Amino acid sequence: MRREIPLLITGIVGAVFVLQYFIPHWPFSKMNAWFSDWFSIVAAFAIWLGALNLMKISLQKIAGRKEDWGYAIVIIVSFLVIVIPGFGGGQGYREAGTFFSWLYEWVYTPLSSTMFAILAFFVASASYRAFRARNLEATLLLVAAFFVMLGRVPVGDLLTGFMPTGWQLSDLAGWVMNFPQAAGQRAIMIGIALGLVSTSLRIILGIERSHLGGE
Amino acid sequence: MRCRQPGHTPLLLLALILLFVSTDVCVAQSEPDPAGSLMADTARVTVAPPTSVIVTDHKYDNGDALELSWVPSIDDRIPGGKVVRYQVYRSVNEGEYLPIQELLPGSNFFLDESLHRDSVYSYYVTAYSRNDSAMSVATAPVSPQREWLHVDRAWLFVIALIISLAVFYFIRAARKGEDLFIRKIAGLEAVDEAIGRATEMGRPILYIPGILDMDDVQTLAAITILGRVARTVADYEIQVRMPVSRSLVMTAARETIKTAYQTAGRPDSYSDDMVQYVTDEQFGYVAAVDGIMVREKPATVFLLGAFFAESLILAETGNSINAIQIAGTARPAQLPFFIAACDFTLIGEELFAASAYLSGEPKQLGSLKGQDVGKFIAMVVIIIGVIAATLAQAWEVPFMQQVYDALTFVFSTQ
Amino acid sequence: MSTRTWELLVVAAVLIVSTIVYLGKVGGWIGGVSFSPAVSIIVIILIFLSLVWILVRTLRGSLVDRRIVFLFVGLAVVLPFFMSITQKIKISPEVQQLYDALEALPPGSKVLVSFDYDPPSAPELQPMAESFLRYCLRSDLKVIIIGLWPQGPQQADLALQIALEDPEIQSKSPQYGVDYVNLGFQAGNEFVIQRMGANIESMFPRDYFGAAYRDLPLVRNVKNFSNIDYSFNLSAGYPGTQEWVQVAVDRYGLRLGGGNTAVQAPMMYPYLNAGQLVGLLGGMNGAAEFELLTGVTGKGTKFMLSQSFAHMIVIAFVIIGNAAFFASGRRKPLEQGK
Amino acid sequence: MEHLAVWIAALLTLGIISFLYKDNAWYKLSEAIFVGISAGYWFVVLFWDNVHGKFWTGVFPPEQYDAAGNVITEAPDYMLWVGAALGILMLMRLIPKIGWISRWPLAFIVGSTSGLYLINYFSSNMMRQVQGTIMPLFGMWPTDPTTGETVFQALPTYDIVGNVVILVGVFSGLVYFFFSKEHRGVFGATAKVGIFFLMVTFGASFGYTVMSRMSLLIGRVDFLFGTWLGLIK
Repeated sequence: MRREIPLLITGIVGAVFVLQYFIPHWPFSKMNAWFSDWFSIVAAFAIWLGALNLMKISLQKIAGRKEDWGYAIVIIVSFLVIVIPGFGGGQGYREAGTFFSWLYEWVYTPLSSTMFAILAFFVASASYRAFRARNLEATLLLVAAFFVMLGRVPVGDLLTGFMPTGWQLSDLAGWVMNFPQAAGQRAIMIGIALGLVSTSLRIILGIERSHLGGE
Repeated sequence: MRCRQPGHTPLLLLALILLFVSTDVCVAQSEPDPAGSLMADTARVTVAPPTSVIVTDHKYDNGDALELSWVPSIDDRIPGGKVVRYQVYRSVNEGEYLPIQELLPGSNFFLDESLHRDSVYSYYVTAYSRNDSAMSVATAPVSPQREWLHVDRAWLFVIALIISLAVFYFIRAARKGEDLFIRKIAGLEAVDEAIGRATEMGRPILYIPGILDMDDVQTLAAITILGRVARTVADYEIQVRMPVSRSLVMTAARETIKTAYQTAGRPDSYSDDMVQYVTDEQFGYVAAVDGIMVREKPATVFLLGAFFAESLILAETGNSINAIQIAGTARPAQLPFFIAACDFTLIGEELFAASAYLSGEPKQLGSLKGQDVGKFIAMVVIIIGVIAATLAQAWEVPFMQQVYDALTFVFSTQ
Repeated sequence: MSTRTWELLVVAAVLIVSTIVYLGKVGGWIGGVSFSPAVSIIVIILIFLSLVWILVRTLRGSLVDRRIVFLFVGLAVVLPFFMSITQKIKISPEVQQLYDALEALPPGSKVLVSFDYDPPSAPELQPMAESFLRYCLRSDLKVIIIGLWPQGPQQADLALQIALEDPEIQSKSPQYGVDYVNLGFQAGNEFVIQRMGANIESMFPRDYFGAAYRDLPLVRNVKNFSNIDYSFNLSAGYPGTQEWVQVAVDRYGLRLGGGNTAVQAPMMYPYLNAGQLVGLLGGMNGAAEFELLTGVTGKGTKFMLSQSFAHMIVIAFVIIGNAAFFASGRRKPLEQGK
Repeated sequence: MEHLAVWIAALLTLGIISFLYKDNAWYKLSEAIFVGISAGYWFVVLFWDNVHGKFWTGVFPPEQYDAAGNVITEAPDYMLWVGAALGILMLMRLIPKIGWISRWPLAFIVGSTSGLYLINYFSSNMMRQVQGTIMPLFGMWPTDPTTGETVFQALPTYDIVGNVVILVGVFSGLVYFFFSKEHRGVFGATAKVGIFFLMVTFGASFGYTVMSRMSLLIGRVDFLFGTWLGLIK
């Protein structure tokens, strides 16, 4: 039973959600909205599991004096530092001027922006070490990348200023984006849609059940 | 003001005048007309009313919408004409008419939603100039209807059904023992090898299921592949490390690995600590995973699921610690980095095929055949469609025009 | 001295220098730095020469440490900030299309702007947001702001502040609630879009500041997408332009222009080709082009020089890496040098 | 406070950047702060937005009055209880004995996701894109709005070549993804063309990603040298 009930739930719910697209009649018309509400509520409940897990692991590290246990203290402290004003502040917890919004603006934002920004360095390092014209495929990848990188900044047109209009780097970059690039995207999109249909069908039919613990 | 509305005329007229006055004030506030206010022009700018106001049921809904359409006032046929706005009035159950919607000049359509199918509604539309207005004839009372089937989507249903039936058919055929050929997918052939390498080196395997939640199918695919990988891993004595960024994914992954270990007959080797929640925040998560990579130096890294910007950091860091990396995602923007920095990459559809392929079970492989039927349909339709469209448009072949129109209609989704 | 001592010294030096500069900024005795054209050219030549040195080293068979690559990227981005060089920006068709569609709107048209990004993507999208809002308010278009990302409305507020500083807009003194509103964030991703298609108020009963929807004159009569004349979506991922296209455009026929991070932009071209998108601003470049079209230069244009340099550096490294790869007989893997 | 804020932001920024040199204490500290703060941030935001904002106010709607003082409180939405029930079942994991019950909400989410995505992607990514690829290669007969006549308008060569490229690209790309046939002979050659197109796509994505990442770095540099140190004019 422990195995059958979840499979049954998955199958029935999946089929209903496929059908709702074709049935405008109540209650099918409401399914989409309900699901979005339910999912966000479940996710909000589930984050308790995650947060407790994070605390547990950090506490274990501290208790066992494992490597870098000091940082585990920092994790717990910073978690509490934002959670306490977050809950203590009531509904207006993130209005301008609150400590929560201060933390958001001056701690959270710079940290997440910088994490994003150091990608720039990794991109360059990857270009130097990994992007090799090993074969025709890789060469095409690099050539397309060149067109786009040069064509999308003013320098590109500076380099090809002598070419007639329509044949400058920015035009070529535009052509690559609009045609071969778009064609590739489209093939990938169609493939993904079909892969999704088949994966979803396998899940709904209960053939694919490893997410619920295998056969 | 001309009023052709039967019954309740005096009351209605009063109500209308009041409404007109109040809405006019409101308009004057919200849309100051510099020309008008400067000239203090009192000359009446008369307008013709909108005509042919028709109300019809909005098709294929739960009986809560009506469509109203009309021919714009003849003073609104040219841009910058005399009409400054339209106002839609509605009466519920033959009650009084109330203004419900203001529209820009040039409008000829209004969709009225959130209605009740037990009530009857009638409408009229008034055109306003700067200081005059003219109302249309009111429509007959109508109730919205609700339908059981979305007929416009019938073709989508049919095509989805054909592909689904193909999937069923091949799954059945496989069950009956028919031999189905599936070509080799390099990235998946390498999974066992990659796990073997970790065993030899005595280092852990790192499994990253992307950063989206369980409501993304790429994550589902990653979790199903995890099921296969965990089965193999359970047979060897290697450590699996799986930091995740969503609590639901943590739950699902634990469940998956646990069962894999049970099936392999070593439930004792399983521990909840294999899967660990870090944070929902994208880069907080990446920072932590990077730390794990640098400090624990896993021999094999799986990056399967929905990835965004972090793909590059993860793949580069994995590369720098010389791990074997098998990556896969359906997000085209992240694929170049996986292709450059990982040993094997599953592109788009291959990610979804992976769990079926790895299972090696005939019925799972059958579903891949079904997918191919879908691709075949797409290819045939595209070729026929383009030929038909080209012949029809360039050389005026009527039959081809019909084919072209038919295909465009069948594949339209609105 | 050991490496560790050196490292600590560098950290101390960085902290001391920045403290001095900071005090200088606060005290007003250190202002902005700007290179003269001659210095700029010398700097460029020096960078070029050191790249040649790296090329030679790599050709000899050892890759330089990745930290040197990092250093070059840093320089390529930082130095142009201090250079005074102007460059000519060319308008691409997808930006032109977006602008044309916007320009064709009569005054008073309602424009829905969805802010679907957070601070990390702000460098790319904030310049677009600023110039888009500036254009709308200057042209008397009514702006309705929403956000599908929790931090979106905050970003919108920042962009609005910049736009409202524009003298031409100040002379019109636009009013909140009449000329623009910020309806805030709503959780639920594409489901929010779907429900907005039926009824916007049901998704956004109150605005960002807590006022009731029906009390806002601008939106009081806006029921759903059929009352929106144009929409613009600033997107950094999921949910974003793809979801707006799939739901709002495909199901409700909304007219949509996209402002995307450069990473997202390539995925939008199929939609652009199929007519599901009116136009597209892609990345910083798209922002700079849009600024040129609207005639007000902002951050997009200002950052473009760094952008050009950074691209050149990446291309240089791809070329160096590949030159070495071919010189070493293509197959032989290169060793990481130290 | 203003000064402290800018300094904290700057030091954390530098801490993350220092990872480029090597893993170090400054980075680890910034990382730990980031993990704690971001986990806490989402913990709080999800509670207020979803549990409170969605569930609580949906089930117990606060009283509201319109301008005239009439009660316009919305009716409670009882369906939201289902979500809460699923959420509570999820939390059963915390009690090991009945932890298995958390599979039910999981099954529910997996099922609904599969069903929903099946149809959404099928319509937008398969149907609509196939339809978008069906186009006349050489030109159209648009109706002249003034005369009502149709005149053949040939496309410029640029677009004709482009259209052919799209057709070939989509077709061969799909061939590449075919699973039931070995990539040999003509089929293999077509698949090869397909992978060429995919590579051009990835190359373009790579170019755009470089663009994007550099922009973000520029944003941080603007903060460090502009907002913090005030060196940028």
